[in-house]
Amino acid sequence: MNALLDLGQHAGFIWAAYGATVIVLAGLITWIRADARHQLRLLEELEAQGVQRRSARAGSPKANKQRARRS
Amino acid sequence: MADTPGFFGRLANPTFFLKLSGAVLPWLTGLTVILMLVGLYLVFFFAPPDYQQGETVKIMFIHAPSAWLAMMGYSIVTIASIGSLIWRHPMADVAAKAALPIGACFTLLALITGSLWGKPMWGTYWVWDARLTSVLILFFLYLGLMALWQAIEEPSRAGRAAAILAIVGSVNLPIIKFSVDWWHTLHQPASLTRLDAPAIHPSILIPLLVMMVAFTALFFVLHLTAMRTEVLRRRVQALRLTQVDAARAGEGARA
Amino acid sequence: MRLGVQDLTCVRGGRTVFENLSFEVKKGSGLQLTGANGVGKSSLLRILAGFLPPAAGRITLEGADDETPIGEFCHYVGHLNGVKRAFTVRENLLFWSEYCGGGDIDPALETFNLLDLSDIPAGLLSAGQARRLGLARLQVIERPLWLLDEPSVSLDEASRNILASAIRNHTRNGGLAIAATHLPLGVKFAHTLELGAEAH
Amino acid sequence: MHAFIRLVARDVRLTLREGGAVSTALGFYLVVVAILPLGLGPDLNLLSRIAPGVLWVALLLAALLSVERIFHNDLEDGTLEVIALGPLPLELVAAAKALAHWISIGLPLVIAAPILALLLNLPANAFWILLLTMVTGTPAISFLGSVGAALTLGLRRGGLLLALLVLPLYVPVLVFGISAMNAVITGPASFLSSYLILCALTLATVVLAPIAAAAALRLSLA
Repeated sequence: MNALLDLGQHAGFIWAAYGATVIVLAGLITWIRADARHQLRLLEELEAQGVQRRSARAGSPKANKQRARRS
Repeated sequence: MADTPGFFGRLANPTFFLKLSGAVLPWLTGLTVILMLVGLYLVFFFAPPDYQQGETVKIMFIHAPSAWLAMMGYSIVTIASIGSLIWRHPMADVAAKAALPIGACFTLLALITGSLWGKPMWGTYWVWDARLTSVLILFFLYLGLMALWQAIEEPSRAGRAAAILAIVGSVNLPIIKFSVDWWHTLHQPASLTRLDAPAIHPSILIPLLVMMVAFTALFFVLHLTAMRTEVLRRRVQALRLTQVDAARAGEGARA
Repeated sequence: MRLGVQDLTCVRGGRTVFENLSFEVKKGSGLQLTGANGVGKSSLLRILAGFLPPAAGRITLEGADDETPIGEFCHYVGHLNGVKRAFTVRENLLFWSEYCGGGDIDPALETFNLLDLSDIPAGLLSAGQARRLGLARLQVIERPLWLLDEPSVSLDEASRNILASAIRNHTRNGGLAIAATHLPLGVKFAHTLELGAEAH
Repeated sequence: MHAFIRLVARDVRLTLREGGAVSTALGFYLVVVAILPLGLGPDLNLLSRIAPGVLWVALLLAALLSVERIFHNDLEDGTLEVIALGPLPLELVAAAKALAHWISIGLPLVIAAPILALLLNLPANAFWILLLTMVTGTPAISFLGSVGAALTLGLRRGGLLLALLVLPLYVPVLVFGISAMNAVITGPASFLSSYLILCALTLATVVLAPIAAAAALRLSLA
């Protein structure tokens, strides 16, 4: 563990650089995971309310063919 | 889009992408963690101090990967933008939007570690070194893209507008790099040492390579996760639209 | 000149506005688009004009070579008049005539009775007068296909008759006209297309 | 080609008739150049050393201020839709409007530059080079600005976003414009090399920018 101690007189900057990296990356990782969980929760809530996705519904027989009615 | 059966064709289908990325992510995350630990061990216990800079060379082990990911991130955004504009690949917008915040963070890291590295070497936190200045301008391009994404509500228009800007930015980036180098040599006081990686002795090269791969793996873990979230966000949006339509149809029927 | 539309699908803002729409408009006839608001009347007109790319389907304009986009064969009259407030009435029409290669502007000024206003900056015109100036360019520049989106809005009774007779002349000389409108235009359209008619 | 000239002439006439745009840009240019010495102190040799930089950066900001209106007014009153259906492809329409902006606003700013240079005690031999580099560089500023204007068309506070998008792209023009000027004033590097690169930048921008601007216009017309 002695290598950790004698980082020369600029040890402060080395730790500052690594510290900043850890902080920024940790922030990025938590934000991305939080965003993922949030969207997942929203999706489950919506699907719980029985809102069907169009591609799920598109299979339904009533293909809404649009007929031009001439009057 | 022609349903090219090739890999990219099937990747166009979000559910296939979710299945594929779901399988890859755990392994990739595990690999990233291992690489990070090995890298850090090598950096702190194996790499010798540089004859000139002493221990501060350790900052290079995170500055170089961050700068590399800043550039790689922007190339991913550019490739995805070309995919979105020319081949109208549905997942291209998702890939571009997901890569932006991650690329911007690594650019920010490159700037922070670069200036912290500069202080012991030149006594000032920010020296208008040619490469650091280019990375700074790259950071502005990232901010511009993210701001454009947020400024336009409608996702498909936002995607295409950001794709156009990304391509314009990528055409300009080498020109900006060239002009900043030109500008730097113009105002270069002879004594200033360049921010070069010191002599690549194997004992420094190996930890550097390990850290590079570790950071790149981390980038892709984050990028894949962000893309999955983006797919879910679009599904939530689609579901909400069908909810609105169903409600409107309901009102129509009652009115 | 015959306009053919096959299986047109329009997606806007992630939402399918209409699907598999097919119709045709023969030479010298008009088509009226009806249907509730938001059912896609304006979107259909904007697709025909070439502003909005359709999600699927084909649009053909027989009698026109294929390279030039359909946009150069049609007039699109939207909710905005396309009038520069800083220019006078005459300057506005003069620019359209010179830019799009139209004819003399005086007959158009006369039909849309703007002659006595011709030297007044368009910014001072009333809504109805500005709307008439916007419609005057239909006569200045000869285009076979007219796409009219609520053309009679802010027009008084007299102006509406002017518009109606302009449309009638246009279709009589073999032109095509597609109009989306709630208010009656005073023109008997050969066909009507009800959008959003399929049962929900 | 006739329609192109017609469109450029119309836009120039429109800007001059409304007048406001030109005077605001000139006024802004004057204020920025006048305020800096107040900030940096009246020391004339300092001012003369930074004069090229101040004049160029202030010009960039003044042009940026006025670039937003290239498409905005025409979209608002519906003329853009009619022009889009005209004989010219959208790329040439974008080029015509950017060219009109350069003629009606870029050039007046360039003409004003030497006058403002007096405020900053620009060395006497630098006046002609100031005009030359600015005349060569400002088309690139208008054309790049038109891409930003097309991208931020119809957005609520598009002006600020426009500045963020376009300023990084102005860096090469700024760098080579000023290095050409410094080559004449202080003189180590050769003037011609910087100036020729500046010409190349402007030519490339004039050709490529309308393509991007037209693609962005199609989005806001949809």
